[in-house]
Amino acid sequence: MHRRHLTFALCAALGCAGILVGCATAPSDAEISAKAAAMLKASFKERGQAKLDRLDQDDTQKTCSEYAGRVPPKDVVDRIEKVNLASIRWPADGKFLGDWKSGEKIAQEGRGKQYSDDPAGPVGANCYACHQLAPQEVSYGTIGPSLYQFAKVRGYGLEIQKYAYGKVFNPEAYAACTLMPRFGHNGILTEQQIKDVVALLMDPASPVNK
Amino acid sequence: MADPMKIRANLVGDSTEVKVLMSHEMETGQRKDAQGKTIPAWHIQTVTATYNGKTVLSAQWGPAVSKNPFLSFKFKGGAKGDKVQVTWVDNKGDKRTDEATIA
Amino acid sequence: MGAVQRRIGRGTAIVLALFAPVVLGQGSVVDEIAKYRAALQDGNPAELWEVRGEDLWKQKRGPNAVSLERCDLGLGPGGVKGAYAQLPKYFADADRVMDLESRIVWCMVKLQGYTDADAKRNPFGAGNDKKADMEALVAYVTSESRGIRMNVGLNHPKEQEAYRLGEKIFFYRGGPHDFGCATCHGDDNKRIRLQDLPNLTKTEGAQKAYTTWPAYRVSQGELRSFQWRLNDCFRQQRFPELEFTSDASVALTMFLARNANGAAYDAPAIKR
Amino acid sequence: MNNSRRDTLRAGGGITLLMLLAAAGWLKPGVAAAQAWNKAAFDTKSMDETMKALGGGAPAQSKDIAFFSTPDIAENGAVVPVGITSSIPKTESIAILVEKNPNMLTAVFDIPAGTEPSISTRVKMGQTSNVYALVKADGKYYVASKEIKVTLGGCGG
Repeated sequence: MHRRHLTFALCAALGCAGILVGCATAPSDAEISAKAAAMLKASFKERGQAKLDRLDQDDTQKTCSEYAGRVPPKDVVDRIEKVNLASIRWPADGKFLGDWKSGEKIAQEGRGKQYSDDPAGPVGANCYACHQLAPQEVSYGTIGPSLYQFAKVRGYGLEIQKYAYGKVFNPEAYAACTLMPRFGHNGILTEQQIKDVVALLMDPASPVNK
Repeated sequence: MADPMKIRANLVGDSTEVKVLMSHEMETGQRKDAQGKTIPAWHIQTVTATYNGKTVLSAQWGPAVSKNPFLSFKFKGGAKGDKVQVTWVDNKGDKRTDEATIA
Repeated sequence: MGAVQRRIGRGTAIVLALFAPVVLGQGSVVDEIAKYRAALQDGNPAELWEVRGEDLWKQKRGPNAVSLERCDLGLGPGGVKGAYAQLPKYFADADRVMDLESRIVWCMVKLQGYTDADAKRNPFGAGNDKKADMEALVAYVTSESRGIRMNVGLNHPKEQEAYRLGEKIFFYRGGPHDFGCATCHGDDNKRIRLQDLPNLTKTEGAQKAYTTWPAYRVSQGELRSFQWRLNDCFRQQRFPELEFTSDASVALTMFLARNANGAAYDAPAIKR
Repeated sequence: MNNSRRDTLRAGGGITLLMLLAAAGWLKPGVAAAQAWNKAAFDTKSMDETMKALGGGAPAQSKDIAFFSTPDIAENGAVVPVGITSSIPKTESIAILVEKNPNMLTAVFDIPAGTEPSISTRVKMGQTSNVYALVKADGKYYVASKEIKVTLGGCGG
């Protein structure tokens, strides 16, 4: 640390990049992180609905990026989960279940939020990209766990319904640095859409629970 | 103008094996553009291959042959250094002739 | 016995199986898809881009009416064979780490006299009406590294830094979906819908993925470069648009290309 | 799978009849092969249409027509490799027909003497369908078929 300060002072004084290459120690991890973030800002241009502010990270994104796919230490996990849990907006009417048929459509829909998408067009959750849900759909991904028989194995009660709603709204509240998007927190889905997806998972009539 | 074909002609035993790739949209006439307008059919209709002035293959194609078409066939005879010529003509009257040396 | 005859031999076996169902059981879907892909290997339309690219490379073009034959891709002026297997790398004349596309743009500007903007115009083709010369040039140069082992160096400090920056960018999460490259490409044996996803943090995954770009995309009828692959991944990540040959694109390419070291380069390929 | 394909072949007697009928349109004896694109044959849109328009005998099903480098499953229907070899003496032409495409006839190859009765190309298929290899040899028609399943890709670009 001491030495690096010295190097920078020296180079700043002489104003020469050549000395930096010649004598500097390799930049620290934090320096590389800061440089990467700046580099990203300079390397993208806004297009359609995707503006440059999408490159700005909140604390959760920044922290999870730093751990690069590894599980952070317990105090960091606790911090992320606490902040995200506090941010969940629960339905004002206290109801968590919408229409599972609409939920199935939302789970199938892959469009939304890409610069190639119509900003006025549909925005889906694209659940099947990563999860198995209704057994009729064989084209499902495996990035997330299978959700087939979600409520059948966990129970149909209010607590599980609330958990499912919270998990779709903000999964970082339950599993820090999960790969799953924060559909409610980040404004991808509306409250009604989340209820519909929860119904797909929780409704006894949903094909997911057959 | 249409891009060149990629033609390979190889003497294998006493036959010449010819493989051709053509650069063409092969638009079916079934697709619609972003405005909902049908994109007109645009496809190769006839293909003729000749060796020493003799036709060694001729074909008629509809729009269901794949984009950037591939064709492979084999004829008896041929000698290293000789040329095989391939010509296609599309439904707009555009045509392209290329040749390859038998290797 | 030629390739066609051998293929006919195999085909005959398939047809025999058709009439003798007891002899051969049902092949699995995976086996049949593999057979489909194998059948496309012979006669890859990417060759049409390679031919056009070689022609463009050797043509006198641009305001200076010179060809790209004296372009230095890292092996000295004119060295094309094996050049791509060592890219990206640091170029002293530009004082920058460059991938293939960046270097082609550099040569188009310095040798042929194009403006930077003109050289970067239309990097990705769309049908016969909007063909991209860049993709053809890339197809030609990459085809000249086919069969050569990936050997990307980290000798210059800027190469080392680009690799580390690329790694950071790979794990950088952002946008409305919190996605980063690692979301889809950070674990083994994952798929999105039915599409297998390579784990780019591991040597085998990076090798398999990096050495098979550019590729003729059957679904698009286009040849697609590695710059295109990155550009389209970021689109699906809900990021803004990655600028062609930007520093971030080069750093990320450095990270992935270096991770592929040791594998024989095998493209332009053909993909679904 | 193999059994069901044979059933399809047998049940498809009516279909193969159509094939011949479609074929009869473009392969009139004495018509110069090249440069004459037979619009009527390529425009055939449905079986009914073809049936109404034409009449004739069914082509003989033949074990002497073989598919090669032709997969059972195509990952992408835009590009489906099809290779056909005929070992029937005096083969004059080979045609490829895709039953469930908007227009069934896809390509016709005339095989002059000295050229091997074996061609391969790639065709588009809108959906899973039978593909027919129709061969004209010594003035007679023969047919073989193969079902090719078309899968759709994932949501990746």
